[in-house]
Amino acid sequence: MKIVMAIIKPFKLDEVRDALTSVGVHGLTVTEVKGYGRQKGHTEIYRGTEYAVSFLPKLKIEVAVSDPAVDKVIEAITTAAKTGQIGDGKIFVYSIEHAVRIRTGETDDAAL
Amino acid sequence: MKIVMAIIKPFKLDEVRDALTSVGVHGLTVTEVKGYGRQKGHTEIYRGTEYAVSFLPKLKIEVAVSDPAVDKVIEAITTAAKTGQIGDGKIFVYSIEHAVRIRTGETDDAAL
Amino acid sequence: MKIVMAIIKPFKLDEVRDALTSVGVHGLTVTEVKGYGRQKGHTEIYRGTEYAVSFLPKLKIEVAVSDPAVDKVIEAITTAAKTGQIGDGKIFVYSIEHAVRIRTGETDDAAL
Amino acid sequence: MGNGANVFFLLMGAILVFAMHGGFAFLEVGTVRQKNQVNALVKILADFAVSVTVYFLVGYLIAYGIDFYASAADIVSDDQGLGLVKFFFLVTFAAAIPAIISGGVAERMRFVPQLVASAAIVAVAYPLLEGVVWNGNFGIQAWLADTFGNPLNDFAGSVVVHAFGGWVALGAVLQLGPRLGRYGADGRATPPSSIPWLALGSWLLCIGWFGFNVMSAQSLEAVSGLVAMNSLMAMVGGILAALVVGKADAGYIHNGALAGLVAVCAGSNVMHPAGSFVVGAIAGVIFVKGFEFCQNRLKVDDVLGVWPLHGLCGAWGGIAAGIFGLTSLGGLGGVSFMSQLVGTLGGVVFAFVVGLVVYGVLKAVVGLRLSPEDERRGADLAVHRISASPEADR
Amino acid sequence: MGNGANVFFLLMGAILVFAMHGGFAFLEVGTVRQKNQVNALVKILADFAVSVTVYFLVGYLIAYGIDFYASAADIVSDDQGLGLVKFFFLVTFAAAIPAIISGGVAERMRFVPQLVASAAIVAVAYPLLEGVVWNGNFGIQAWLADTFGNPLNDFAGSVVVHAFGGWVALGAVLQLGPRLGRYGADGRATPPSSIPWLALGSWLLCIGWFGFNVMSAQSLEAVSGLVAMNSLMAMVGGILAALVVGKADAGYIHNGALAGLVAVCAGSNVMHPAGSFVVGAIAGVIFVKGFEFCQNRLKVDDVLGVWPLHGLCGAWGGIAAGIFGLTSLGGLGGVSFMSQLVGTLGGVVFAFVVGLVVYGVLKAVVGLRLSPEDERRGADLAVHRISASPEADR
Amino acid sequence: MGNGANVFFLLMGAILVFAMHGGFAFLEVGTVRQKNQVNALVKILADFAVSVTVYFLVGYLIAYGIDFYASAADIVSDDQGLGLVKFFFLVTFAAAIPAIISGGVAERMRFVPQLVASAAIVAVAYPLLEGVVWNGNFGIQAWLADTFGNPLNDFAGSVVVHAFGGWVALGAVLQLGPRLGRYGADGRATPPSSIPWLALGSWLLCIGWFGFNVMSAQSLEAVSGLVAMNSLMAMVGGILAALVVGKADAGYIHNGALAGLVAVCAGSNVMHPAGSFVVGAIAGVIFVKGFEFCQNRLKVDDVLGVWPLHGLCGAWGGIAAGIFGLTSLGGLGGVSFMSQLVGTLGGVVFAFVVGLVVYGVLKAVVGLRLSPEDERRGADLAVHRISASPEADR
Ligand SMILES: Nc1ncnc2c1ncn2[C@@H]1O[C@H](COP(=O)(O)OP(=O)(O)O)[C@@H](O)[C@H]1O
Ligand SMILES: Nc1ncnc2c1ncn2[C@@H]1O[C@H](COP(=O)(O)OP(=O)(O)O)[C@@H](O)[C@H]1O
Ligand SMILES: Nc1ncnc2c1ncn2[C@@H]1O[C@H](COP(=O)(O)OP(=O)(O)O)[C@@H](O)[C@H]1O
Repeated sequence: MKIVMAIIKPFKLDEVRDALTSVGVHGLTVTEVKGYGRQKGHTEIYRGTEYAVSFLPKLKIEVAVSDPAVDKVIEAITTAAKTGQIGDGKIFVYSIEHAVRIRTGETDDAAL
Repeated sequence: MKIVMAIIKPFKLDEVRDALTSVGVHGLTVTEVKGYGRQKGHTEIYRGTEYAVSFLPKLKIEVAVSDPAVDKVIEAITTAAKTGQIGDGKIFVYSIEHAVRIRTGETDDAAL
Repeated sequence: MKIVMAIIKPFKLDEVRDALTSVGVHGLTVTEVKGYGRQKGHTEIYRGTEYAVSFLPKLKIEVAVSDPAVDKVIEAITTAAKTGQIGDGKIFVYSIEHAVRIRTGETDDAAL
Repeated sequence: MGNGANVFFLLMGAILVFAMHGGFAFLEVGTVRQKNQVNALVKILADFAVSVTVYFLVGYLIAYGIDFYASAADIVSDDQGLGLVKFFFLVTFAAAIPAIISGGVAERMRFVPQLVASAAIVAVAYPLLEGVVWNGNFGIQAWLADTFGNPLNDFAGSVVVHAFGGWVALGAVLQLGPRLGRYGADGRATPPSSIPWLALGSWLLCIGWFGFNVMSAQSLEAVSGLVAMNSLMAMVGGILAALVVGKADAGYIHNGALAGLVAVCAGSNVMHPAGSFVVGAIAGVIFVKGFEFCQNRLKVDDVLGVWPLHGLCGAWGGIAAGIFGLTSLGGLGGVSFMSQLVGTLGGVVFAFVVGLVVYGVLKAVVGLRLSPEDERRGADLAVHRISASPEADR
Repeated sequence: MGNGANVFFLLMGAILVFAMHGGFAFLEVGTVRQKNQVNALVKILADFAVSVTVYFLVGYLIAYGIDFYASAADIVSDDQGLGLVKFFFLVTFAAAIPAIISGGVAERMRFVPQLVASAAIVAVAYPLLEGVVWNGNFGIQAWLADTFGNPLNDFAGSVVVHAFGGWVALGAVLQLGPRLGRYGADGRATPPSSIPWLALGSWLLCIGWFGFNVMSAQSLEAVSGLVAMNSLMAMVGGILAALVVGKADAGYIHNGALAGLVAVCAGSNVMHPAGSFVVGAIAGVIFVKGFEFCQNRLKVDDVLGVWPLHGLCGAWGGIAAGIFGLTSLGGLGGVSFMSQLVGTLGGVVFAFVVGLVVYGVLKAVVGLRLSPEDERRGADLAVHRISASPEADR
Repeated sequence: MGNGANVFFLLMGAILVFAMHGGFAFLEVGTVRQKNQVNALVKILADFAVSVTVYFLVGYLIAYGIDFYASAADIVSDDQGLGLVKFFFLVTFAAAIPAIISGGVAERMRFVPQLVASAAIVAVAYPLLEGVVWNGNFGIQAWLADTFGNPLNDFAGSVVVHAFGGWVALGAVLQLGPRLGRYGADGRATPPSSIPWLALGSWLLCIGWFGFNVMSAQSLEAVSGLVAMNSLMAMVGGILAALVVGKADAGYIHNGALAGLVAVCAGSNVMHPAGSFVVGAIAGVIFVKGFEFCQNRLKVDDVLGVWPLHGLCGAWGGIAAGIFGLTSLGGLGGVSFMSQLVGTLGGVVFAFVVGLVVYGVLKAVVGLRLSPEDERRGADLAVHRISASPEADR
C-alpha cells in the first residue's frame, strides 16, 4: 500500500475529491497547510508598515491506496488540481507497511 | 523505526494519549485535519440555502516508535480510539530512516 | 528522494526557512500542530477551575529533497531550530518513491 | 420645554442612528466571506464620511432649502443650535442609503466607484425624494392630500429611507452582476463567515432603531410613546415570524427583527401596537420568502438581502400604514390607503431608476467590478492590502 | 416638566435595558463552547420576543392591571403615550428573566421547551412578584410596612428581577441536570470559547445597567443622581473585589462588575456611594466564592454562574439595602432591615419553587434535554443546523 | 428646566463616555497580538475601577474642592443629586487617562505597576491640570485671560484629557522601552490580531464621543447643537483625510475618525462646522504622518499610537481652537490664539514630565516590565493564566 500525499491549491479541493471518487477512492484526509515555493507570497500593510506574507495557504491531501491504484490516483489528482499556474503543488508517494481500520480491526487493503 | 499515524475522532484524543503513555510512548504530534470517508457529513443551512459539509473534523496523531514497539502502539490506539461507530478512523504505519532530537543531536531510537 | 519532516518551535520558523534556503531548498510545507513530549504544558485557569493544556503549539515542516541533500538539510534544520531548551523538537526522515509537480507533470528530482 | 431639551433629544436620536452604521458594518462583516471583512468595515466608514460631506454641501439644501454658508453665529441662531442637531440627525438617515446598498454590492464592487455612487445619491437623488415627502417640495404631498384625503404618511422612513435604499440597491446589483461562481453551471452560494459578528450588527441596528423611529418626531412636544411601543411590537413580530417561517435559522431571525423595524417606520405614529405586531410579522415572512425568491428564482446576487429587507419590507411598511393606521383597525387614522400606495410606488420606481442609472453610468464610464483576480483574492487584500486577521497570516 | 421629556427619559431607559439583552447574548456566546454559540444568540432573541408578546397579552395586566385591548387613541391617552413607554421599559425587565435563566441552562436544553418556560414565567410568575413589590398588589408591601416600619425597598430590582431570575434558574438547572461529562468519574469543566466575546457581553450589560437603575425612577421628577453614582461605585467595588479575590481572572473581573450592579439595584436610591462601594465589593466576593461553591461543592452545572451572580448577589442586594440604607451608615433611611430580609427571602423562595415547578412540569410532559447525540454535536448544528463560523466548516 | 432634566442629560453623557472605555478595550484587543488580548480587556476594566476609586477619594477634591465625606442626604442636597452625576460624568474623563496610556504600554508592561501608575495620575496629576483649566485653580486661566484676552478654551478636553493622556503615555513608553524584537538588528513590527475587533473599539469610541463633547456643556441651558455638528464634521474630516493619505489602510481610517474627534474637543463650541472639518482633516494627516514618524524615525514603541493620536492631535486641537474659533474664520470668537498656544504647551510639558516621573519612579522602585519570558508567552498566560480562546487551546 502507498500513501499519495498531494499539496494543492485550496479552491481545487472539491474537484480533486470528485476526481478521486470517480477512480474509486472513498476516503481521504485533508490538512490546512502553508506552502513556500516558487509561487511568491504577498505583502500586507498596516498603518504604513509592510508585512511580508511569504507562506501561502495550501491544502495537503493524503490518500492511502493499494499499490495497483497508485498511478490512476496520481493521474486523477494531477488532472484535477492543475491550473497551469505556478504554485499548483506537488504529489509525493511513499509506502506504508500496515493499515488498520480502527472500527473493525480489518487490516491492510481491507482497511482502506 | 516507524511512524504510526492514526486518524481518530477528536473527542478520543485524551483516551488515546493516555493509552499511549501507558505503553511507554512519551511523545506524539497531533494535527487537526478534515476527513472524508464512509462516515457522512452533514448539511448546514443559512437563510434557506443548504451547504453540504462533507468533511468531518478528525485528529491525526503521529508517533515515532522503535520497531519492536509498533504492535503494542497499534493495539493501544485501536483500543482507545474505537467506538464501534462508522468513522472511527485508520492507522497507517511506515518506516523512517533517521530520527534526530534537535536539542541534543541524538539520533534514531535515542531521539524518540 | 526523501522527505525530511521536522517538528519545531513556532518562533523558529523564519530562521529554519532561511537556513533551508541557504542550502538550496526552495520549497517546503508547514503545518500547525500540537506537540506532546518531555516539555510540559501549562495550566490555564478560568473562574477558579484549572485546565491543563498539555499540548503545545509546534510547527511541522516537510521538505522533499533528493537523496544527496538529506544530510545538509538535517544539519541546516538542526542548527537553526535549536535553542538547547527542552521541546526543540525532532526530525524524521523517510523515503518517497515518486514526486510529481502538478503544474508541469515533471517527476521525481525534477519535481522538487 | 426649552431648546436645550430638544437639542438633547435630537442629539440622542442622532447618536443612536449613528450607532446603526456600526451595525451595518458588522452585519456585513459577519455575512460576507472572511476575505471581504475588512472591506466591509472600511466601506461603511468611508461611505458615511462621504455622505456627510455631500449632504452638508448640497443635499440638505436640496431637501430643506437650508445651507451652512454663513458664520457660526448665524447658523447657530438663537435656538442653541437646534437646527444643527437636526442636520446631524437627518444626515445619519441620508448616510444609511449607501450603507444599505453596500450590503447588496458586497464582495465584488470596486471601492472608489462605490464612493462616487454614494456621493451622487446622497447629494442629489435621496434629498429629492426626502424633500418631496418630508418637506412638501414640488407640491406632491399636497396633491396626494387633495386627491386622496391625506398626504403620504412616512413617519420614520419606510419609504424615504428603506424602500429607497433597497430599490437603488437592486438597480446597483443588477448593473453589477453576481459574484464569480455564484450562479451558472457550477454556481453555489457561500456560507457566511461569522454568526456572532452578524448578530452583533443586528443588535446594534435594533438598538439604534428606536432612535431612528422615536426621534423622528424631532421635538419633545411631538414625541410619542406610541412610536416606541409600535417599533418594539413590530420588531417582536418580525422575530417570531422569521423564527417560525425560517425554522430557527440564525440568519433569518436576526434579519427578521430588522424586517419588522423597516416595515413599522412609516406607520409607527398611527398604528395600534397589535397592528404593528402584525405588520412586523408579515414583514418577517416577506423577508424570508423574498430572500429565497431573490436568490433562487431571480438569481439576483444581493449578498445581504438588502432588497428583500429594505426594498420589499420598506414598501410593505409604506402600504401597511394605510391599512393598519385606519381607525377601523384600531389606528389613529389620518392616513389614506391610496396615498400610501401611490406614494410608495412612486418612491420605489424613482429609486429603482436611480439605481439603474447611477450604477449604469459608472459602469459605462469607469467600470464597477473588481478584476476577477482581485475578486478571488478578496477585496481585503486587493483594496486594503490586509486581511481581517493579519497576525494569523504570517 | 412635560410628558414629552418623561417619554424621552423612559425611552432611553428602555433602549439601554434592551441593549443589555445583547449583553446577555454575547456573555453567553463567549462563555459556552463554540458548538453552542449560535444557539445562545438565537435563544436570547427568541426569548425576548416571546417575553414581550406574553407580557403584552397578560403579564402587564397581572402586574399593574393595565391592558392594551383598546384603540390606539385610547391607549395613548393625553400624555403623549407615556404609559406605553412605561410598558416598553418594564417589559425589558421582564424579558431579563429568561435571559438570566438562559445562561444557566445553556448547552443542553431543548429550544422549544425553553421558549414555553419563558412564556409561562414572564406571563404569570414574574408579574405576580412584580405586582406585589412594585404595585402593592395583595397588600403584602402594606403588611411589611405595618409590621416593620417600611415596605420592601427594591428600587431597581435586585430581588424582583435578579434574585427572582437567579433562583428560578437554580430550579431549572436542578431539573435539567448537568451537561454530559461535566461531573462524575471522568467529569471535567470546559473552558470558555472566547474571552473577547464574553467581555463584550459584560460591557453591554454594564453600559445598559445605568438605564436599568437610574430610569427606574420612571420620571424626571423622581430621578436622582444618587442612583447613578451608587451604581457606579458598586460596579467599581465589584470589579476590584473580584480582581483581588479572583486573582486577576478574566472571568471573575468581568462578572464582578455585574455582581456589584446586581447588588446595588435594591438600595441604590437610599445608600451612600461609599456604602454602595462596600455592597458591590461584597457582591464581588459572593460571586467568586459562590460560583466555586456552586460548581465544585454543590456540583450544580450552572454554566454562566447565573445563580451566584443574580440569585445570591440579588438576595444580598435586597438585604444590604436594609443595612447600608440606614441613616446610621450614611444612607437616606426609610428602609427597615426586617422588611428587606423577609421580602428578599419571600422572593427567593417563590422563585425557587417557580423554577422547580415550571421546569419540573415541562420535564415530565415533554422533556427538557437535547438527546445525548445532539448535545455532543452541539445545539448549533442540532437545533439551528449551522455553526458559528460556517465558512470555515467547508 | 428642572434639575431632573439636567441629571438625565449628564447621565446620558456619563453613560456614553463610559461606553468609550469599552471602545478603548476593544481597540486594544484588536491591535495587539492575540497573546495579549485578555490583558487588554482586564487592564481597561481594572484601570477604570482604580481611577473611579481614587478620584472619588481625592481627585475630585483636588480639581473642584468637592468631597463626598458626608451623609447621603447632604451630598444629594436639593438638586436631585445633580452634583453626583457631574462626578460620574467627570470621572469617566479622568479614567480615560489610564485607558489612553494602556494602548501605548501594551504587551510588555506589568499589571500591578500599571495600576499604581494609574492611581497616582488620576488621583493627583490629572486633577491638577483639570482644576487649573476647568475650575480656574491657581489663577492660571485668569492670568491667560488678562495677558492674551481670553482664557484657554478647552471645551471638551483636547488638552486636558487627550494631550495630557497622550504625552503622559509618551513618557511612560520611553521609560518602558520597546517590546522585545521590535527594533534592533532583527527588529520588526507585528501585525494586529484582528481588524473587526479594533473596528468595534473605534465604533464604540466614536459613538460615545458625542457624549464626551456635547455633554461637556454640563447643563441643558448651556448645550449647543454646534458642538454636536462640529464633532461630526471633524470626525468626517479625519476619516476622509486618513483614507486618502493612508491609502485606504484599515488601521488609519478607523484611527482617523478618532483623530478628528480628539482635535475638535477644544474648539467644538466656537468653530464653524467647515472649520471643524478642516481641523479634523488636518488631525487625520497628523495621525498618519505622526504615527509613522513615531514608529520608524523616533523608534518609540507606542503600540496603538496613542501619542500621535491623543498627544499630537490633542495639542493640535488646543491650538486649532485659537485659529478656527476666530470670527474671521467663521467661528464664534472669544478665543485667543496665544492663550491656546501657551495653555496647550503648558499642558503638554506638564504631562510629559508627569509621565517620565511617575513611570520613572516606578521603574526604579519596582520595575515596569514583564520578564522577557513572560513577554514572549504573552501577558494573557503570564498575568491572567488564560488565553483569549481557551477552548481552542486544549
Ligand atoms: N521541496 C518541497 N517539499 C515540500 N513541499 C514543497 C516542496 N516544494 C514545493 N512544495 C509545496 O508545493 C507548493 C507549490 O510549490 P511552488 O514551488 O510554489 O509551485 P509549483 O508547484 O508550481 O512548482 C508549495 O507552496 C509547497 O507547499
Ligand atoms: N483511503 C484513505 N486515505 C486516507 N485517509 C482515509 C482513507 N479512508 C479514510 N480515511 C480517513 O479515515 C476517516 C474515517 O474513515 P471512514 O471511512 O469515515 O470510517 P471508518 O474509519 O469507520 O472506515 C476519514 O474521515 C478519513 O479522515
Ligand atoms: N515519539 C514521537 N513521535 C512524534 N512526535 C514526537 C515524538 N516525541 C516528541 N515528538 C514531538 O516533538 C516535540 C518535542 O518533544 P519533547 O519531548 O517535548 O522535547 P525534545 O524535542 O527536547 O525531546 C513534541 O512536542 C512532539 O510534537
